[in-house]
Amino acid sequence: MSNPIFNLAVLLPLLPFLAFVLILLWTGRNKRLSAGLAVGSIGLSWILGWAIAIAAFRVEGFGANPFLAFRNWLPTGPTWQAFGIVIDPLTAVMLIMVPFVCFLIFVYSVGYMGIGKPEGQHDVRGWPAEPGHVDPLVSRFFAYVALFATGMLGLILADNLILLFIFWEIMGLCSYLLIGFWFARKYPDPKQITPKEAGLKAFMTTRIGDTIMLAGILLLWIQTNSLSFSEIFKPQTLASLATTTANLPILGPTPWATLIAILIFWGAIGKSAQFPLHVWLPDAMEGPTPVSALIHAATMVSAGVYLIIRTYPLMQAVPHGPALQFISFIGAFTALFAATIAFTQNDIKKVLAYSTISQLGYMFAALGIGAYIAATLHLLTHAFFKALLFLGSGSVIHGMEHGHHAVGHSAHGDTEAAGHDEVSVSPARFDPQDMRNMGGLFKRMPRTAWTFIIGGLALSGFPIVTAGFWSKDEILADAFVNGHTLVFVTLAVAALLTAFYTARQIVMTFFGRPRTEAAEHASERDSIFAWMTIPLMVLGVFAVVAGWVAIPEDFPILGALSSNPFHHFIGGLAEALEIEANPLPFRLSPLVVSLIVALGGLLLGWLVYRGYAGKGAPAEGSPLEIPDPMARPLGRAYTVLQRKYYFDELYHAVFVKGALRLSNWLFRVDDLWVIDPIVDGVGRLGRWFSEISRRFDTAIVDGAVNGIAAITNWMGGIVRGIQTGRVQNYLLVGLVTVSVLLGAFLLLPK
Amino acid sequence: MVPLTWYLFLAAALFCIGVFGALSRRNAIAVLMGIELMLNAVNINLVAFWRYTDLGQMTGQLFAVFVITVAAAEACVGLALIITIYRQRHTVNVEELDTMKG
Amino acid sequence: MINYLSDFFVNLARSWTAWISGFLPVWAVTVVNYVIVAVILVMMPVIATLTLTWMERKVIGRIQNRIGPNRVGPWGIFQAIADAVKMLVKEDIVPDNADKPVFNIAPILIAAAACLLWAVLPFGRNMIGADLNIGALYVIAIGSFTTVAVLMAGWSSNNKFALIGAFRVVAQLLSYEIPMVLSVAAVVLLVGTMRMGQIVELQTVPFVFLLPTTFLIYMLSAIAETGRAPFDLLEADSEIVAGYFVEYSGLKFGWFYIAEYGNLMAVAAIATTLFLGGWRGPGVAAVPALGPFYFAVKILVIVFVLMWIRGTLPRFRIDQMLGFAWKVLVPAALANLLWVAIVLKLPVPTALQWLLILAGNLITLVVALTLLGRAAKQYAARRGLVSA
Amino acid sequence: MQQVAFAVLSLITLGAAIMVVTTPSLLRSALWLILAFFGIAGIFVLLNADFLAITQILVYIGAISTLMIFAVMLSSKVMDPHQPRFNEQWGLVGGFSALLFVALAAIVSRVVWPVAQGEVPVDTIQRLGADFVGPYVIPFEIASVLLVVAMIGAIIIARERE
Repeated sequence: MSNPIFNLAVLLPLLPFLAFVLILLWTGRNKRLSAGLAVGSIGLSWILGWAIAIAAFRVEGFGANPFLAFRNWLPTGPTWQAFGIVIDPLTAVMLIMVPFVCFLIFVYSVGYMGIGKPEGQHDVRGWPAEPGHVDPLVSRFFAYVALFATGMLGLILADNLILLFIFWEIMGLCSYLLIGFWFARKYPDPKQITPKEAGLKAFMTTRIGDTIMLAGILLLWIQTNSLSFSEIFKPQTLASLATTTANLPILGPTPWATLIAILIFWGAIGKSAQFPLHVWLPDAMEGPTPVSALIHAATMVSAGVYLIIRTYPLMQAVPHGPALQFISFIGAFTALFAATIAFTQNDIKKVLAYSTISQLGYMFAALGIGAYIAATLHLLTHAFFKALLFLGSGSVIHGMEHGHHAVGHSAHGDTEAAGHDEVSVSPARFDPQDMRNMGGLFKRMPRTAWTFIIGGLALSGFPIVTAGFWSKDEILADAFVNGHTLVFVTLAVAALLTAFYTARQIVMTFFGRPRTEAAEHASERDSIFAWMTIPLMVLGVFAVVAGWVAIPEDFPILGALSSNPFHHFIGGLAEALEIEANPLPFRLSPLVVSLIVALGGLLLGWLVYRGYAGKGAPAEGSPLEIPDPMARPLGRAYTVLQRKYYFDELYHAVFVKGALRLSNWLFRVDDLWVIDPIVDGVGRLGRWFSEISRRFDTAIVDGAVNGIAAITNWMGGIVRGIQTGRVQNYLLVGLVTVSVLLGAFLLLPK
Repeated sequence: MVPLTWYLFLAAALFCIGVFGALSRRNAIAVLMGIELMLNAVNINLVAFWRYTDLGQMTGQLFAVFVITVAAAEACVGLALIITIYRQRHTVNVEELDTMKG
Repeated sequence: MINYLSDFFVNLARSWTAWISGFLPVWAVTVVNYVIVAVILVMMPVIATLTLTWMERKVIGRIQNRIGPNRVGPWGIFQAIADAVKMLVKEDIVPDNADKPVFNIAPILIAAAACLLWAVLPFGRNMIGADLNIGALYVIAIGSFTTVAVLMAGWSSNNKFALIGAFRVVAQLLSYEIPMVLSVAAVVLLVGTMRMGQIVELQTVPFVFLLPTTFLIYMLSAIAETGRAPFDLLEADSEIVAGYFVEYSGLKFGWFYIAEYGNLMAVAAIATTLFLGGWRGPGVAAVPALGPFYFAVKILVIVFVLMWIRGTLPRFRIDQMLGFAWKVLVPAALANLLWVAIVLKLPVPTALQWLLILAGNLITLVVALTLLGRAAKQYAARRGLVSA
Repeated sequence: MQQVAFAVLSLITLGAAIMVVTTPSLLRSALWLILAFFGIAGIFVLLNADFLAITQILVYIGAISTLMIFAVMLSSKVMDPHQPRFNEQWGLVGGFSALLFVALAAIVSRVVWPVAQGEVPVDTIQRLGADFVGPYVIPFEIASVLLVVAMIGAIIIARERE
């Protein structure tokens, strides 16, 4: 069965890593070459990855006997940690998505980073370049993304948790580096978070999750003496994990499986920005847009979901146990919660960020209710259309900047600010990401607009054609059929909101009349857009067709056309792992619901924002003053949502401020009640003492001190005699020791 | 047939002579010579043990070869050092090379 | 009778042994035979000197358009004898504050080294002093031992010229030993043994046809090892009167003389053994007694070529010479060695292997020559010797 | 027969070694060193380690001794034979090395060595080579690296600094 090509899988992570090393060590000077290396390497991995995946599809009953190859490398007490790769249906489908999206996004970044453009005169390292100039640190950028690709590919190939964790952390590092890629950037208003801080925030937040996850992994290893999936997922191992219990302080006896599962899930919460740890993802948008698309939409954040899918047997070791409930709760809640925030945001990328969070929540909810295959499908489709959306937004932003540049005043108040600071404090700074500055871009950037709209429809699950519909419908149906009503309702509402804010975004951005000069002059005629829009179109195609591989068989009409290959392929794995994933019986109600929410949401959004968009630029003042049509009906709730439920403020108050206050308090206590009295008393005492000590001093202390010094000197004089600095003397000591010892050893009685 | 112990005695004597030379000569080159003698003594032991214990495997000779290799490296670096020192301090007298004196 | 003659030397030895073992104990027979063989081998350098000096002077004379020695005996054959007599009767001078013991030992050692070389050379089938299983290595070792003797001579005679000569020797001999070893190693690799006897036995095709470049490298380094023109810097008469043995006279000088010609013949003999198939030749299988003659003839041919070279080429400059050793010979020899090693591992018939080896050698040769030519052009251009 | 050979060789070796450490003139002691090396080579031959014997001659006499003589010559100006050849601790060293020898000899004579008589295989050299590229390939590689490093280091150390 094992097709020889599988052995090449090791190359998948190695190729980008090679590019990373080469760029970092040698070709850093040559921007074109570096970019070429990165794109070329990932291109190769893409071809290889698809070859492997297709070979995998060919194999019959692949799920039952996947391809394994490993070599021991890390001795851990009695056992070994293997450096191994596994290729099973899950990996195969991931291999369809990951290298491909990576490749497209790399190509996109070639345009986005302005490869082949002249160097800007007053471009500063660590600032975004002027429009139409190449980024000064672009080689570094490509090195980082290449390393990231290594991490992601390694993650999906890893056959054991420790290896997975290693690549997981590599990705974390890359995310930190790339979010903070414009590390020197500063904004006029000090409240706004800078890329540096954002990177730090992301790193710290995910650290929390990762630490807990590591704890889980270690516990697992202690329990099973192994971390390789094939070992852990043996039925008897899982059974023992499910039966043996740990005594927790409050919860009382808990099955190890549950405990470990929840601990590991926390890692996913951190990486996939789920509810308690979601705060980092929106700020991560400070990074370059391709990064947002690659890391914070398509691959890394979904790695959390992948982790849960990968370890699903462990998660459901206790059937419908608290672990799954926890997962589904977190997921469903996040889905709704993030969606509500999303439709009040004005930053085009922030909206997408929150929608990402909510979509990930979707997947977790699906996993929580056992919709294993549906979650996998949604993971794939979402990767495609969300990457598409982000790239589209990046294109829009570039278009806006070009327009702004064309108008004349600098699109980059901050760029010169690097040179002379007083400019950077100039309050009015044009924000090319703010949707309120856009409008009417449809005519000016048709390619971007079309692809973006396709992505948007897919995201909101526009019926039948788009990929999003099939995955979402699957999830909803699953929730409904298996009677998780609460989850079903939540997700339905979330879907409604999703459709709504997608419509809002599209309308605000592309329709109506331009609200600013920049939007008026925005264009995608610059050469870089060739690089940027082609990936958009390709992704657009996939955002539509990706769902068609998974049309349920008993879906009216269409079901007859396809035999739902996806379900069978993953299903093979599922039953190999004893996960029950039978094709659902067709029900009308969930379908109707999803149709209603999708279409209704879109329609609603269009109706609400049509007027807003139609107004165009205000007579006087900036378009930012125009109130959002939703603001009046929602009232205070609107602000609450816009401030993201004050979570940043909350965390800041609780954790940051808390620490500060505590230290402050301690300081006061110290100062008022302890130190001062002592100080005074000491002062008085001191004056009195010193009087005595002065006499004492001159007479005795000085003598003593000098005496000690003299003694030291004298002894040192003796000792330094040994340190002749002649090697032969030292060797002599050795000789004496050896011979004397030997002699003694011989003379002494046995 | 010569008994093994003779070789061992020879090696011991050679080693001690080498030690004496290495520790008592004033000239750095002479010191190196002493060291070479010690290494050779070691070689004799290795080969003798090879010959008298395990003819089945070549370990003894192998190690002797390694020792010779190391000796060559050591000699070339040592002599290079000596030449440099001679150039800079105009002496190869070990006693005068005590800049590390405490 | 015929078949006695056919393997004359071996049979002679056999019958001789049989005869003396009639009235001598076994150990004594061994000793006597050893002594006889030793004497024969020690005689070789002397014979070499006596013949080759005359030959050389004739050849050089011809090359320089002279007649050469022609007074003593017919065609001056006995010139060498005359010189020997002259040397013997000369006064033996030992310079003041020379390091006398060393001064006296040095020539003996050199001559001894020259003799020792002959111990492992097969004159014919079963005609070899001692067929050591490390013959090839032994040859190299003895060659390296010469260095020390020369050094002793140069140092002990307490003379600037001698000392400089000695330094040059060390530089030269040490540098040229390496390509020599590498080229010998290539042959050893090819036959898979270091026994000189076997090397000849297995040499169905003279290796010079397989390893021409290696042969060339060996010959060049051999000339350098014997310190003959164009590598005769250690006795560059015009620069440092006679190099390390400037202070020697009389018999000791004779020793050096013997050593020089002994070495000359020895390297020729080694080249013959390693590359020209030693005593092999038409009809040897039938008449083994022919072996020594083939051997001698091949040696003489090589010696003649060496003399030819000496008569033709000017002397190298020291830096150029060392540069040549390190930058040309060593890399080329290494390349050959590697290539041979690789080819021998290839799973192809022997004939094909040999073809490959030959091809590799030729390629190495061409590459080396092209690079050399380019370097020479650049050098000349830099020095303004030619209008580049 | 062998005993005699051994006696002669060891006498040569030890005598030469003693001369090495005692001769005032460095060049002489270098020459004595060579003699000692020869003796040791002979010992190796007695031990049926021909390859090692030749290697000994090749490396120690051909290379190391030559280097030493070279160094002696280069630094010969500063060495006047009149100044003492030993440092002031030589008496102590002598005594203790003597003690060391006694101790070692005692050990050698006390321990019962597990001597296994056996015929020396004929193909020692082949097996040596096989072992070098077989089980001992890593030490072999490391040794070669060491040599390269030493060579480069020596060149860098001894180079004239402008």
